[in-house]
Amino acid sequence: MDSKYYLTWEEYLAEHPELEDKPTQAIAPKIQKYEDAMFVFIMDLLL
Amino acid sequence: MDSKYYLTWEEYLAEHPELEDKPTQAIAPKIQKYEDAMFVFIMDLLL
Amino acid sequence: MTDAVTMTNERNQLFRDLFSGKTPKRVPVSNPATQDFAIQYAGLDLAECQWDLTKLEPVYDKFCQDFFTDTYPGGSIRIPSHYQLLGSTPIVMSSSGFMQHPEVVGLLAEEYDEFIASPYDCIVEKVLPRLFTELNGAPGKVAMSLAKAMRAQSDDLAYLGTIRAKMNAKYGYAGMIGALTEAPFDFMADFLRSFKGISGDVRRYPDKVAAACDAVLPLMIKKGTLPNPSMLGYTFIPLHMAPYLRDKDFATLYWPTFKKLVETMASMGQNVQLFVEQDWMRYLDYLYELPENTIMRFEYGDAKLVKEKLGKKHIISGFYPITLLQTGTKQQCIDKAKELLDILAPGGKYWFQADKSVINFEAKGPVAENMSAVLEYVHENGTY
Amino acid sequence: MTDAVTMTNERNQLFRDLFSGKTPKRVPVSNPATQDFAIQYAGLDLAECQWDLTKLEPVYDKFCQDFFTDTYPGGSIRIPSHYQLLGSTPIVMSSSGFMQHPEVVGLLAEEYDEFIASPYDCIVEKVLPRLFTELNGAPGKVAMSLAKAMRAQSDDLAYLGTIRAKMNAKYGYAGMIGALTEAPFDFMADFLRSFKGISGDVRRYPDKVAAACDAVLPLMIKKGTLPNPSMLGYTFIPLHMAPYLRDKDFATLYWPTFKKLVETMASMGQNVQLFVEQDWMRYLDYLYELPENTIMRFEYGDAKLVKEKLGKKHIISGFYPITLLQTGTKQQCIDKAKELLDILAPGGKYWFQADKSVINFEAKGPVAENMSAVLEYVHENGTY
Repeated sequence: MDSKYYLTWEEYLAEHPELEDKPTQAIAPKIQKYEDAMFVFIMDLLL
Repeated sequence: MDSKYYLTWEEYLAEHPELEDKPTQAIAPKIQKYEDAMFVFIMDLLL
Repeated sequence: MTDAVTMTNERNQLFRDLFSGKTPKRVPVSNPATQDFAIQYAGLDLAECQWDLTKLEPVYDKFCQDFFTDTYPGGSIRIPSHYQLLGSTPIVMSSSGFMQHPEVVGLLAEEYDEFIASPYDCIVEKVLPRLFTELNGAPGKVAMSLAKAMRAQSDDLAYLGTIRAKMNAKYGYAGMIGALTEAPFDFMADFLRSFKGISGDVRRYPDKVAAACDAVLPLMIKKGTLPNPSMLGYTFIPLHMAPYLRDKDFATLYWPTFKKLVETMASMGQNVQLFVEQDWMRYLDYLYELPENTIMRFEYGDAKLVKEKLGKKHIISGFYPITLLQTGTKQQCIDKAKELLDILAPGGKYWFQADKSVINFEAKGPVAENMSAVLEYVHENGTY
Repeated sequence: MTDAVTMTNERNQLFRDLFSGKTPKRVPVSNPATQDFAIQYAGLDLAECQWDLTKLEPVYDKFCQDFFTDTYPGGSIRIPSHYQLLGSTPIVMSSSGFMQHPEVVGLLAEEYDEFIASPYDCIVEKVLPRLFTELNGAPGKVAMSLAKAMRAQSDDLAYLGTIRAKMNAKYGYAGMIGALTEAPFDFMADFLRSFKGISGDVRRYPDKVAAACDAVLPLMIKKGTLPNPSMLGYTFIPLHMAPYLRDKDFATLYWPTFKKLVETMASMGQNVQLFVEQDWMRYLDYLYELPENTIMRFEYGDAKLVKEKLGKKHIISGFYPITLLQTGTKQQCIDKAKELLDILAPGGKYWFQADKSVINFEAKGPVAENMSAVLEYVHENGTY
């Protein structure tokens, strides 16, 4: 899915170099969780 | 607190006449809860 | 192990068997009535209970106590709070407290190209501000409305989830989880172009309709994907527009992306339950092409023909006419259940559900009594 | 009743007595160490545990097991996820995993008039987009960032709340709740004008500073208000800037709105706990004017003088120097606790807390052992 309103973790990380020295294995699932929650929330509005 | 970004229930209800035939005693606390939660969230960002 | 845990395990096994094509111990049964029915049945105010969810636990307890079902009878529910916070126009609460879906146009015909280029961007930038008044205005207000609404929905779903967990623990229901998505064509019709709009588009610019369905397919796949696919989860896809299309439009515009959607879900190990709304009898050969063990809950049509054509490959459900619960005697209602059991149960691959949801309850009407009798009958007579 | 419930009841009574000006059965004790300390003490990675909160339950369990305290040692915590989702510049995680507050300017000097006219509007429209990069951009992105962040924080707080409830149930802590707010002048300094900025403003346009403090007072009152005021709740107000002001600037710019804030809280039946940071000895006569039983936790200063001047009217706390836990022997640490008990406990109105929070833990250092000894000592020797 190619959208400026939805980033995969890899896309997000590329835009956030400040996270490079951080525990990305703990951060990735959390960032992705809310990205996906937002997507589901919005799509549910149209279903 | 006079702000276009924070409405009391009375102000909200005045802007939402569609709620007049609805159970406002159940709606008011819920609308107010999220208005207050938003306020607290934003202010916590500056504390 | 408590009795309820034992029952949950048994019921989980019924559905594991059903979904994997084995004949289960007995026909699994789902109560067709919804939360709306349950609230009225408890004698409470429909609108009030949907706003004040703390009233719902005794509502569900009575509902679960009085009507047999193998699955939690909560269903997928539209909760009013977040719609209100967004200024929703496509989903609104009627004065009697039902959540209704008026005809809306979220996407203009001249926006097709933009939509096709990037459907999610277009949804965020054009469709949502058009359909939800609070998402159209000063950026700060829009942001706060979205944030409040998302938080409210999250809280509401969490609260309903705790009620569900309590009822599952008390009544031993199967531990089902579901994700909701739509056929790309239906998605384009329902909130974006409207019934009337898409009907015109099919004639005027079928290529754009086809391209839009292609473009939105990845979103529909993503939306229908369960976080952890399991034998007890399924993707629920209600089907709307096909019966209103000409055969050739169905073949070129509806079917290709819908088929890809179901095939993709199946290839990811996700069960799929189609709610085959209206009459699809002229499309049975298409449905046959869908992956093995696709669950198909039918509204109208010929149950015998469906069993014959699809019943060996797919899991059949539905057909039980809920209008009969309103108009028939208890014996007539049971006879109908027997008739469907006789047609659909042989050989397995059958799940007892009704043709649609029961949302209305009249205190003086026969629905509750008839429905209870039918659910008990199928429970007791569905053993293989 | 379980032992833990009995302990909770006893501890609740300690604080009910303390907050209402009665002498409790013994001096209540709060562990000065924080979640940061607890994570390091458990040998886990600080940054990782703040992102993955599921790691925290055993962390807290060990923390609660090893250090005596009457109140849950969670404290108010800055969780990184929502700051990250907002692109926060005023609160960032350091490479060692501590949440830090770099100097920022959220409000420009030329925006004072706009702020004074409507502080909350100005915060939403000017301050937030300046301080949080994800709140500055296309409206759709801003809205989604705010929504995700608010949802993430809500989920995180709910999760920490379940850990807290478990620890309270297991260790029988007092059932305290708190709300956080600031003195209007501190609020203007901390995230809006910065230390340097406000210091210049005090000289250049004191009238605007005073007007801004007046304007923001209602927000500070609202922010500090607990949903349900109770004898076990308090509004926590950390005080920052006063020691850096000249007496006359304190009198005209800091004190009036701060005093109104505390008086308003008290008049609403809310307990107030001030964290009197740095050295306020030259302001003791001002502090004396605050409502009876205002809780004042001091960082530096003369404990004897404070007890003498304020100790009959107000509740005194703090003063215990956490640096001693690092540099002293166990006996020296205990002696210091004894010294403060001897000064501050007589006549009641004393709560044992340290002069600041312990956030760092060195595995080879003496802090954990000294802190444990001090907390035990006060627990055992604080009986009235």
